[in-house]
Amino acid sequence: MTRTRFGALVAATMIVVAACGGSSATPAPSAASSAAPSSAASTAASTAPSTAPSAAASAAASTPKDGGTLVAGLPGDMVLADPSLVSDSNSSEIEGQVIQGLVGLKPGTNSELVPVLASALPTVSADGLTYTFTLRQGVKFHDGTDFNADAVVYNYTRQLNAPKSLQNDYNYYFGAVFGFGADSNLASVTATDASTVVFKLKTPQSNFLLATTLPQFGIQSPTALKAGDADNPDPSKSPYAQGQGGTGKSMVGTGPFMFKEWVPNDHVTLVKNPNYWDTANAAHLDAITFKPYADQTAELNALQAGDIDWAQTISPTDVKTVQSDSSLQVIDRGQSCNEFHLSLNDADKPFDNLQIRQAIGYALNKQSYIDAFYAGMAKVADNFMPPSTEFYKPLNLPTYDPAKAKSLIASSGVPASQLNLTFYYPSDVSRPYMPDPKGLAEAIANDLQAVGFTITFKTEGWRTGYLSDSSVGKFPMDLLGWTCDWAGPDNFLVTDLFYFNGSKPNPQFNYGPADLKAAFDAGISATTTAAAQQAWSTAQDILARDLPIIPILNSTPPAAAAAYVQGFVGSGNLEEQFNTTWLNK
Amino acid sequence: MTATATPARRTAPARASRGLWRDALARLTRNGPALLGMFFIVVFVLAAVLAPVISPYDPIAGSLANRLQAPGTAGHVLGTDLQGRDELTRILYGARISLQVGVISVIMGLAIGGTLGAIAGAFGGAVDNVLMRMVDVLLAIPGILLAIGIVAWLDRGLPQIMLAVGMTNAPIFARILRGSLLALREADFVVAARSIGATPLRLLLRHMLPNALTSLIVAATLALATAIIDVAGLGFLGLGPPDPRTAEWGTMLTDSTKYLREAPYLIFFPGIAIVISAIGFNLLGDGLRESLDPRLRR
Amino acid sequence: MALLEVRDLVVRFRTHDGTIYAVNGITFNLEAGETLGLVGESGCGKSVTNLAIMRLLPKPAGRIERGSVTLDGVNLVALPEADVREMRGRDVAMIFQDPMTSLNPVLTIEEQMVETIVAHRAASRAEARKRAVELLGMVGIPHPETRLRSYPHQFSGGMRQRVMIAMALALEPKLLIADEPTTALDVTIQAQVLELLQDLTARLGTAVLLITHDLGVVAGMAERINVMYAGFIVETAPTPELFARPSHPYTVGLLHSIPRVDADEGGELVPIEGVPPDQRRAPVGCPFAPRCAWRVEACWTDNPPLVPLEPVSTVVATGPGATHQIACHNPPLPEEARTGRPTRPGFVAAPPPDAVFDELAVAAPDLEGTLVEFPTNDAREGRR
Amino acid sequence: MAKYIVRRILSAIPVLFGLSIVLFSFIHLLPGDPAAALLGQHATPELTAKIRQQLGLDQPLYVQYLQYLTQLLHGDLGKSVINNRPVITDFANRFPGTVELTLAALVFAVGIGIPLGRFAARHTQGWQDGVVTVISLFGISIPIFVLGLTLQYVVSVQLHWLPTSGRLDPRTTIPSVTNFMLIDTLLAGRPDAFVDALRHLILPAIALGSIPLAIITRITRASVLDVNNEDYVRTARAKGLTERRVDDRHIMRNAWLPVVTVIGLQVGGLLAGAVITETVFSWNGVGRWVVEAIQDHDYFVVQSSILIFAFIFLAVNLIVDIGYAYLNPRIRYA
Repeated sequence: MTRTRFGALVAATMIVVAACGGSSATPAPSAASSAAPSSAASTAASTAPSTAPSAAASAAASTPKDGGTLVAGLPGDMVLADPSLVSDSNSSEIEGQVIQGLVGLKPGTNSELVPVLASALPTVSADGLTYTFTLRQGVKFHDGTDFNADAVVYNYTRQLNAPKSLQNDYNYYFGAVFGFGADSNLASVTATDASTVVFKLKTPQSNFLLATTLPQFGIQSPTALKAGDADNPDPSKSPYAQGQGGTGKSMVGTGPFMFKEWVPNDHVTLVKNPNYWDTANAAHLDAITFKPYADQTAELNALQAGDIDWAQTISPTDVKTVQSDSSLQVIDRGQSCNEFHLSLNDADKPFDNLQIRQAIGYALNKQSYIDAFYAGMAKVADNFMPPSTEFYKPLNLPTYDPAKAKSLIASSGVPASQLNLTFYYPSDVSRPYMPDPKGLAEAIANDLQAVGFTITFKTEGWRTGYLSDSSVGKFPMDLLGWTCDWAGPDNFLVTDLFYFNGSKPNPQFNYGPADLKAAFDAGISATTTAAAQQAWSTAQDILARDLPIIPILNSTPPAAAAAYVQGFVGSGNLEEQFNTTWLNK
Repeated sequence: MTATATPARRTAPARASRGLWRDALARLTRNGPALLGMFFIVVFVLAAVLAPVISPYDPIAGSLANRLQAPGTAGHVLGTDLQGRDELTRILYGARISLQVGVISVIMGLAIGGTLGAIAGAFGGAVDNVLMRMVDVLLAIPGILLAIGIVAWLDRGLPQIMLAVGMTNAPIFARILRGSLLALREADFVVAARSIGATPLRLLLRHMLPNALTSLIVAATLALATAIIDVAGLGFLGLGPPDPRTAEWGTMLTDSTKYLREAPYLIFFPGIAIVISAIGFNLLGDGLRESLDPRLRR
Repeated sequence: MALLEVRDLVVRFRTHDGTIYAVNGITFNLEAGETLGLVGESGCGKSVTNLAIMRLLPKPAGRIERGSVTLDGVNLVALPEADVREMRGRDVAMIFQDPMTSLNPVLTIEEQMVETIVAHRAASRAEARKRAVELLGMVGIPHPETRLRSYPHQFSGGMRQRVMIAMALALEPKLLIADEPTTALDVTIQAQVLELLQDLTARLGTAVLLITHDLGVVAGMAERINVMYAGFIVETAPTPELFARPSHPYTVGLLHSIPRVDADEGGELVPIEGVPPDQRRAPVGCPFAPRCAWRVEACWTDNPPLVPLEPVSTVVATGPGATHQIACHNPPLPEEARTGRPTRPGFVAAPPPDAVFDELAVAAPDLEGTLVEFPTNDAREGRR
Repeated sequence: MAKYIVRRILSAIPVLFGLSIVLFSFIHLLPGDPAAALLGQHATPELTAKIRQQLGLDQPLYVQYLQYLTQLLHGDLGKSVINNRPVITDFANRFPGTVELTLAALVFAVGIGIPLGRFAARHTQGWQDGVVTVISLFGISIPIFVLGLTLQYVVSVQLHWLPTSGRLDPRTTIPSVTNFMLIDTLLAGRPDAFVDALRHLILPAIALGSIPLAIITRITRASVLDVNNEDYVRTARAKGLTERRVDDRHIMRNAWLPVVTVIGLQVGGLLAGAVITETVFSWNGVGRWVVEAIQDHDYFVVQSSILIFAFIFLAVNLIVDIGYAYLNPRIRYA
């Protein structure tokens, strides 16, 4: 969910391919052991979960008050007002308040499934190909029309048959998870009655349920979609996608908040849904306004000046400032659900040499980056995925040892002419896992120079060149990371890093031995937790053996808010719900 | 009668040999603000030239362990930056970049604008008309936008920045030179030279250009101030030199805004450096104009 | 009591380059209705004298250091600014050298004339306007009603000077100071304008202080002439007397430096060599000494006072019978005045004492490059 | 006068024409395949095809140019490569923000610069002139972003006197009618919101107006001193007019002229400065949008917005020249 469409485009094909490789009869959601299908009709966010680390935990102490407007700062603007057409985290965060799916993640967690518009988690057939959902009754869309099985069918069919011009650039996540039209792994979606929907897959797909928790698979009002010409092949011509007309005309879902207005580049305003179906978890706030702040300093300035009440991510180095300001609070998201690494293209010299890669691993003083740029709010990575991920194990990757790095370079036999490395960094961005890419790049370069490399810097704009060029392997060495969509090993090791396109490895790294592919296939198609454990463990060992890229750290990006903001539940994937949030003032 | 005139005659040669430049210099040395400006510039140039001599530190390599030492810490008068490098050293080397970028960009602007202006001013008529419309086209595009466009188009890098800043100044130089030359075409001494059969090229090179030069020198000095500010502006918009280690004041300042609260001095020092050097060139430019323009005697 | 009495007037300018000794103690009187010419080269202090009388010296550099200017018994030097302003235009009016620049280009003739009248008389705008039309007609401007609405640039130079005259005489002042009123005009127009000026001032009984470098102009108009040099009056006499018997070497030089139609055998052109003294130095000796062919030793050290040319019992200050006075240690003989050169056998102009020598170096500004268009305060104009 | 205006308008046409050629060349004359060159390393087959089609690259060059020109004349400025919206739509949405900011900066610069310049001219020998000179020197020498960031940090973050960024408190919603916040708030009958919009405007206007303020101050001072030396001012004084009248009517009426010209030229500087100011203050205007477009290599947005900026610059200077002519009878009645 962190990458924009360019980078993710290529990853798209992989998931399907990988899923197709699975042969097991009863796929289990690989990343969610606790998410076994259950008939217990628990509601989303019934209480603040004990597992959710929450600086706003004092919320529980006092009774929530209703009313008020929360002004929330995000790193960027919404792109389009239809979640099915967007892949960026800002649109998802905003639209996730308004539009709900059949299932969702338990607030504060990264992988615990709960039913939302389904009255319970679905029943899955023994062959893992048929999912049957029973829907909640009496739920209405924000335009007053009924939520029912037909609406679900309409929404999935709409994306399945998306116009060609939208398929790759817009309906990214649908393509990534299922594929389009005849090529789709989704064979059919049918309503057997008003409150029952049956999904049929062509091959088992273990990430089906976790993927559908994303807002991209949310259910929107068919009436409004049709009225707003939402399926226009050119979204710039669709009033629905452009957010025109206000409540009931655009971004029409079933959530605790309703869309009100979007002034591009300036703000998006949502208002409380007074008729929310889950009365126990209705919104406390009257309204939320999301404001884009490209620059974290500007965002913190706005927070300190009282222009905004909540900031999604602040620079970790500002945590002290916020803590020392009694009118503000830092919101610690607890578990990390991201990774930050130094990408190497193993097809390029000298990175084809294992000893050079290891030397780089030993050259980097990762803890010093954490101290300098993360205010300690990160852990040195000892894996290619964060510790909270299912099946994680420590891999004893190289740690800071410049002497060893030098001796590895010496013994590698790589000629000195190849020790000049071209190093790309993104010039205009800060990400939750890399708050200051430029500063980090300089520090890393400094460490590499210290052991005998020389560095030539190059840079690209994040949105335009960096992600796309990096993803197709144009950069020999660069900085990149990933915030999880869900906390499964497949989301990091495969989707993020080392997916295969057929038998070809991700061109970004050009690394993919056959044993790794076999391990991935086994993991995705595993039918038992033990089998999954075994497969993913093997995959991690292979990666540790080859050290194709250099993992650096896993961070816990802090949010900040005015002291009176209460009840907010943070989570490592940064896709948080605001219905529990209230203002104590 | 001849005898009575002798005293005046005897002093006359001395007077003639002083000439415009010596007069100007004499006036300049009496101009307090201009002297202050020159002082700033001398400090600036010395910093640029002597940076490696003055500072024992490496401007590029640092050590995170050493980072964010407050100003006044032993050995670090201005403290250390985010990478643990000595800030004073970075400021000194930054003068180097600013001087280099400023001077080369102004030379580029002079080369481009000067050529256009010289041709237009020397020939007049249709040539002038066409060239000046071209200059109008360039002038109609807001300066920094032109610079951003050029850098975005030609990719980031110091040479591109120099060209971009040079291009924003070129139309100004072209206009000034053209204006001077057109006026000079009708000036008595040029008409006189023409009437005794001086060739057009000789007229241009020998009689007109040296006289037009004064105004160009003033414009170029002022343009140095603008160049330093514009380069910093490009740095602020993220279009500075691609190597983040480059000690460019605008980029140093902008990168430090993330650490405004932790280390405000990392914004303050480059900011002061930019402002002081810009003030230096502005003061000198104003002073030069006043001393080179004999009409300006207030 | 004379209408205007200037007594020992000293004006200096304080500039960055030092003090400029512009007017160095001049004394003269002007009777009501009389026309007095003030003649000299540019920079001799005649215009400064005029500005001092009007109290319009550029502030704060120019200051009246000493002396008095009495108009109708009132000492203008000590007058409060508000009273001086009342006096200007009403009692004393001015016409300047360049009619092209003396009228405000962005205001109509009507606005400029009316404001003058309204400033001093409790007249309505309509009355003032009527008076303006009348005045324009008086100075010979055709269709005054319509021309009143014109802007200065729509008039020719001669017409503008007529407008200036009309404006100056609008309030029938007692004194009109005309500072080089015809210098900027074509020769044919000069005569017309002078005639008009003479005609109108005679009709209104206005006294005129005519400032010019052109002896030809004063010859026809002024009853009496003061010759000024370097801030001093060096010779004063009724016009016929001055032309008949020029007695100061400078006056002689002036007369010989202009071609004359009625030139007799001795009237060949003799230029005055050298340049006027640098007025940044306090005057020592006769200011004309360095250029003077008749100078004697004393001229270098001792500035001669203005005294009657021939001994008289009473000095007459004004009128056609005014006493001829000069300031000179060694006046040219009448014969020498005719030829323009000392003809006394064996006479050699006294050489300067060494001490004075160096002080004569005059730095004239080198004007090469003057035409160059300089970048404005902000060459950066709209950039950035 | 009418003739003059027509002549001035006609003289702007070749410049616009030349500009269209420059901007056309900007995209079409890149070596090799323009579409690929345009996208540089970022070329994907889909994007390349999209651009090739938009450019009509299969046509001969002059046909392409004529097509481009025809589109321009029909007000079709192309579409953003990034979000597919017509450039004119986004421009129209953001333009009022920039105009509001630019006008506010201009009001600040003129409103303070002219009195300051007159004040300095009146006290050329005193310390007052020195102070004004130093102020204007700093105004010219401080980069906008340095001043903007400083004001923002001190006034908003530390002192909480004014908001840090944006055009209106996000908690306030006002229907967008004209997109001019000051007007929309009044139309909505919300004086409180009007005051809020005004408060948001102050710091950006000061930051943006600082350079023109300095320049206008200097020009006004110089111009007043120049005019003060003119013969007609001496004439006016010799006529016995009050100093106030001499000042207002005779000096200022003339001193205005160069100031007006400079104000016109400042508009170019203000538009350029808006690019940076809007970035500092997260101001939703054209400037920030153009910077983003340039960074995104969204060439149609860049091409068209530069054309529009230049058009505005020329139009404003045309208006200024006409104003100048109006103020200056020598041109009005020429």
